Amino acid sequence: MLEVTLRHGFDGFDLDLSFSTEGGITALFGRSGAGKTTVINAVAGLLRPDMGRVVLDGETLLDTERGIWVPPHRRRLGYVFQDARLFPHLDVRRNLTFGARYAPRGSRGAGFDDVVELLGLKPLLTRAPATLSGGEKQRVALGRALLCRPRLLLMDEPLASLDGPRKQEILPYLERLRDGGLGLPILYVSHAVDEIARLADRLVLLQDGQLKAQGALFDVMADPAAVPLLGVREAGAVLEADVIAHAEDGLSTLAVRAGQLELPGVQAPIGSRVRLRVLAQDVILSRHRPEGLSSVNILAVRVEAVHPGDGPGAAIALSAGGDRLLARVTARAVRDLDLRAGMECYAIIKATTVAPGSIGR
Amino acid sequence: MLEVTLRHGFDGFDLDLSFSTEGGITALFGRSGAGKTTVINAVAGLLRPDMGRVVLDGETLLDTERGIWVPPHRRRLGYVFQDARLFPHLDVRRNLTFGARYAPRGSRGAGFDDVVELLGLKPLLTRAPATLSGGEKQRVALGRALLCRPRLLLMDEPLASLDGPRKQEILPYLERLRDGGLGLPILYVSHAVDEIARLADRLVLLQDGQLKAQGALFDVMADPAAVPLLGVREAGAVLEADVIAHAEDGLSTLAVRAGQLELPGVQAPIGSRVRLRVLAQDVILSRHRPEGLSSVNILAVRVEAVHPGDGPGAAIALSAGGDRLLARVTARAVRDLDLRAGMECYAIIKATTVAPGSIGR
Amino acid sequence: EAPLTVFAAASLRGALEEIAAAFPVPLVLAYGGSGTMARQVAAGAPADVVLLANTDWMDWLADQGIIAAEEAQIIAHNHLVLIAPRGTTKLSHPADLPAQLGPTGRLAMGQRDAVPAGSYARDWLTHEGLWEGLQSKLAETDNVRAALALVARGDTPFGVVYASDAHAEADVQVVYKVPADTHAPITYPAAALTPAGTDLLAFLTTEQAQAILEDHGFVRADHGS
Amino acid sequence: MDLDAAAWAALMLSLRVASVAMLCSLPLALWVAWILARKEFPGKGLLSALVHLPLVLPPVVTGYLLLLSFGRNAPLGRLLESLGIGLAFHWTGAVLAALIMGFPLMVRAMRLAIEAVDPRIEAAAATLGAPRVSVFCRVTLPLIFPGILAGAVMGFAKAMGEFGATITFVANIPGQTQTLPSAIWTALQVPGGENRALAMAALAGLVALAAVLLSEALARRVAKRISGAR
Amino acid sequence: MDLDAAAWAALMLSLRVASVAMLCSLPLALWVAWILARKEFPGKGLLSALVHLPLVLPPVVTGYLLLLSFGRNAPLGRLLESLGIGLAFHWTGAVLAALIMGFPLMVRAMRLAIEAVDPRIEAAAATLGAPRVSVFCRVTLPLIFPGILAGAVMGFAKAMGEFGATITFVANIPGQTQTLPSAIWTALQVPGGENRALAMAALAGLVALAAVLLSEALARRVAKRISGAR
Ligand SMILES: Nc1ncnc2c1ncn2[C@@H]1O[C@H](COP(=O)(O)OP(=O)(O)OP(=O)(O)O)[C@@H](O)[C@H]1O
Ligand SMILES: Nc1ncnc2c1ncn2[C@@H]1O[C@H](COP(=O)(O)OP(=O)(O)OP(=O)(O)O)[C@@H](O)[C@H]1O
Ligand code: MOO
Ligand SMILES: [Mg+2]
Ligand SMILES: [Mg+2]
Repeated sequence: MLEVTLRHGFDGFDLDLSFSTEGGITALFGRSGAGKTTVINAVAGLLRPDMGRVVLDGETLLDTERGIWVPPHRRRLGYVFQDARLFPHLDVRRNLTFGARYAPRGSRGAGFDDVVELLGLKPLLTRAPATLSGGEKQRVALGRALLCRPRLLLMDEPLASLDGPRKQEILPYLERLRDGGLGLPILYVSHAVDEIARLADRLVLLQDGQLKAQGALFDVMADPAAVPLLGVREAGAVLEADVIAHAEDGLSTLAVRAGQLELPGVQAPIGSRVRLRVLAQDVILSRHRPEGLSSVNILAVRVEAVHPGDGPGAAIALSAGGDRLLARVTARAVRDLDLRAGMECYAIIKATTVAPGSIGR
Repeated sequence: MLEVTLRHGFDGFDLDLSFSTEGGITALFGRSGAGKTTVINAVAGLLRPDMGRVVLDGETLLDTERGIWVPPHRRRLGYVFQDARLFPHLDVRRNLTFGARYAPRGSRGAGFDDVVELLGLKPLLTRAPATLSGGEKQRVALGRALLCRPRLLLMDEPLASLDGPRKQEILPYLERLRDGGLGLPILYVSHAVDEIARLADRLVLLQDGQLKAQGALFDVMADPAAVPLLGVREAGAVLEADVIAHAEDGLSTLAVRAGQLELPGVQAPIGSRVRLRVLAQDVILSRHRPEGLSSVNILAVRVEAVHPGDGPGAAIALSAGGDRLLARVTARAVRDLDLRAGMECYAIIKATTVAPGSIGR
Repeated sequence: EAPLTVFAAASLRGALEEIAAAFPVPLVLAYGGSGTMARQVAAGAPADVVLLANTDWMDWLADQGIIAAEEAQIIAHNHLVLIAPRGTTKLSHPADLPAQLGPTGRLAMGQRDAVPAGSYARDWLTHEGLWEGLQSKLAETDNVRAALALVARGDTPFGVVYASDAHAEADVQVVYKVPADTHAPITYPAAALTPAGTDLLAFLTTEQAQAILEDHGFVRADHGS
Repeated sequence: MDLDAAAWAALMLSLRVASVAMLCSLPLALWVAWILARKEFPGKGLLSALVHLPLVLPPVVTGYLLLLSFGRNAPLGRLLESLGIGLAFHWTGAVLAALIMGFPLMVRAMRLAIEAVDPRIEAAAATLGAPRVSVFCRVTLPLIFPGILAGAVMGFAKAMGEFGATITFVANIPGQTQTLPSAIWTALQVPGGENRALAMAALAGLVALAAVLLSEALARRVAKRISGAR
Repeated sequence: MDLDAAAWAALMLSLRVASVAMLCSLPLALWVAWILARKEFPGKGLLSALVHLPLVLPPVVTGYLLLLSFGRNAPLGRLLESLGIGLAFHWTGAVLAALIMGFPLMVRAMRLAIEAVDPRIEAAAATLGAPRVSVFCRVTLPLIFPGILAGAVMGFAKAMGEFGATITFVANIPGQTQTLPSAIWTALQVPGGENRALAMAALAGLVALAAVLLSEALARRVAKRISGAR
């Protein structure tokens, strides 16, 4: 649906990458200065790259070779800027409704009241942007982009200055936008791996302006090569699981491809499918099925690849009956256990490695 | 060391609070629009409140009753703004060194090279602020405030747009500032509970301009009344623990007052003291010591208070040999287990409830 | 020898340049409107001699006590003429003027109240009974030279100026000489403001200077009109 | 005050000339200001210098050049005359003179205001679907309102005070082209006319005072709306 | 070009007058602009109107009022004269006239620039320990540089072109107080003097062109530094 190829040079920084998405939510992840905003700006038409091609739903928005450049206002993209960029001379209501009149007749999209309700903007409608708090500004910017009825949402760290509860309200809404009748695709920049793990369908990893990995979220998150990019502490595979049962003691039983897991605090109803995030550092490997650990979650896995890291640890790619897992172990453990690709072993997963934010869909 | 009493009215928003700190890092926490920036602005002297008193280290910076108001430039506070507010006409180096000349002779503080190194600013020194990425701007703003040799740091969501690895580099530095010879006190606004749990010594909770709780981090985090303010999913006690042993299988043994816990992934050396964050939703209560759960962490606790929440759950304050814990259970569990203040029972703590970011100090 | 500064009405310029060349002491010639210069003289301007284009302002200077009334001396007179661009046929009678102007043509002249030449022109036109009818056909300028220029460029078909002005401009021709008795006399008074100025004042009435003035279309001082 | 019918007529004419000149030049000045603030093109410096020219030239020269261009014998003047637009010796010519003399002031004020607008705010409007013209009308224009106001006040004030170019181009015909400055000048040329001149100057000052106070009040209201103070 | 020594002398005098007038009024204009942009006080509208006054009054009136105040027979003029500061009929008086006539232009440009400065940036400087004066010098001043430049160019251009007030106040004495505009006017008084007048006007235009080009180049350099382009 969206194909992006860009090459652009700033003084001392070169962007050169190519990626594509299939709709849904595509996360752009990379360290500060990696080039995320630059990419989004080029897609929005705010930056004219030295060379590039951007195609959305078959329509070429940019092709430097063929001399095509669609101006921003005809791209119909909703852009939530990293800085809010509200119109200082308009009150909140007029900021929100600014784009409505440019939407094509009959186009569907978020309704004013819904957005105001979701983002808690009702008490702010008559306020001037200059009097809003940081988070309030960001919410208005989010609402403004949603209300212009775009065919692609560009979100540059849209939730960075929002509090936890507010995030928990907005994330499901974004999921609904993606999954609902509109199927609104989203290009989403975030530093929060848990947000990405929960939301994204595809993941594009950037480093110093270069593409380091791209693909389905499940694949990239389970890729040992991605560990240094995501951060050692944040790396970990994301799996899909079906909720099978809720027990009295608060533990729920979830089925993944390689077996069952018992996890606390799962809110989803029986029969629903959820996402689990298993941090690499919370997976312990054992060559033999551990005994006497009745309540822990153990899956039979096969080592797919051993990926030595920069530090003392190594990232191990595992396959669990088709699901992919990632484990981070010490170099010594690699030696002691003699971990090698193709080896069968057991992964002990601490039940509570499932981060709360990462149970979704 | 810092005493703050403020009363100020905006159109439709009233701030009215009073808190004090004893040095160290004081976190201001509250939802978007709670009044955090307003408080910091008043401390910095950028907002003249309707009524108020601010005393720092015995020096009165503001006293509306006695007509005292020290202008911002004589307060010597380093302010990291929510928006970076760099000087657009100065390059990064000159932004960083802007405040140096106003510091009193011989005052000690962060060194230029150290700060540049820590924040990775070397390649940016000759750049204009307009060309920086969001995270780069924030880092420069942080460096600028550090380099003015302040006697109190005011930080308004200083790490919101930084990536995980960068945060992991900066947090220990802030800890060193606090703990080092300078003992630089910090007033720190953040939405990230894990950041606060790791860094803060004191916690001030705001809601709609009112003070909801204040006190030592350990006390407030373990206060059931704070659960709705922190967010149900983020609430949880913070304990201090001593690292006793690291086992072969990656589990470490840590001693808390009421016993020992086995946790994975603890990096700190044996003998050091760390902070553990135990999410309330990851504590399970049992009236009897559970059997057959060999590897889970179980502490004998006493129920201090039962605090019904807004939703179906209840927050239970627990005392574990002097340490305080917080558990979130369903209302049904309260009835079934007949939980009451004074009751002795057992808390089952999933080993991995210790969030990675929260192991510190 | 220290030069003498002369404040002079702009319309005297051509003749004064020649007089300066003939005078033994170097002259600094500063031109301006009569009113402006009279006020400047009253305000202490460093002029040795002041030459004005009308007597009102010289009288005013006397009223102010800047000069003694009897010190003022008439150095020249002038005639009023009706001019038109070169090649225009002469006007036999002033009454033909409105018809000659046509529906859009205008009559250039100095501003009726502010510019002396304008006042004389008004007097004359009133005398001829043409004034009311010409109200909407005037082009009143801020000095008489501007009126001359309008006619020279053909912006207006006719203008009323001094004979001395018409004399200086090759692109215009006199189509009618205004009888001197139809308006107040046109006189150029001068006064010395410093002892050094009296020499120049005296020189202005010498035959040599009067001849130069006459050469430039002025009327000799002793031919009182 | 010692003001006769002629003075009042001059005041009325000046008000008319100044208002029309100000209103007519607003759009053009805005356009030129926008080009100078936002575009890079060869000859930009030249255009800017051209805009400043009426400041540099003595007003009589400007008036003289106007006469050369729009006089009855100039081709342009003849053309306009045949279209029924007489400029020389008409009050419309006074408008043109005032307009040209005030133009540099208006352009500068607006240009400074446009340069101060953050183009990223305009970019945000574009991403919301607003075509360039809409961005200009709905974002840029309101944001540069203080500059437009400043330009309008200066243009109006200058038009009220313009003398040299006006008198040279359209002459000084009482009741027709005698503006307030021309009337004041005329009064000053007559011995004893000082008081009348000063009375009329005071009148001009009062008009300016009213215009300035009005613009200050407007500007304050807009600033308050943006800063959110009530 | 057909330019004699008198014309060159007039040009030199005008350059001197314009430069001195521009430089002298800069600080005062900046101060007034700052007050008008940043302070609220009773009589602010009046001050603003007063600043606009030289725009509204016909220049000859301004010159006349100057003559009344600073003439050799006026008390103020006598006082200054006794202090060795002669204004009337001196080139310094031409400076004063040019300064007053250009003042509104300079103040407006600077005021617009100051109003566009984000006070939060200044607040940031204050929290870093900078006293008010330092904030002004190190933050505000560089940020309003385009406005100062615009004001300086307009003030200079206006000073180069000022005629009515100058000739009324300091007269038209060749070599002493005859500025370029006065010389041009004088040339226009002689039949056939048009070409000489236009040649001098062209000279004035060239000077303005140079000043404008210089200021545009400077402004572009500063803008580039701020936007980070090289
Ligand atoms: N105009 C410019 N001139 C020079 N360098 C620039 C310019 N704009 C951006 N850069 C550089 O390009 C790199 C990518 O910037 P970009 O804003 O895309 O980063 P980002 O990934 O969005 O980072 P962040 O998460 O901090 O916002 C940065 O190193 C930045 O300094
Ligand atoms: N000038 C003002 N006029 C009116 N209301 C204001 C003004 N400034 C702030 N407020 C309101 O006061 C409240 C507190 O604002 P403040 O900026 O302190 O919030 P905050 O806690 O910092 O929020 P955030 O986390 O979103 O930055 C908000 O509701 C805000 O809208
Ligand atoms: O020389 Mo005059 O004063 O224009 O008649
Ligand atoms: Mg960015
Ligand atoms: Mg805030």
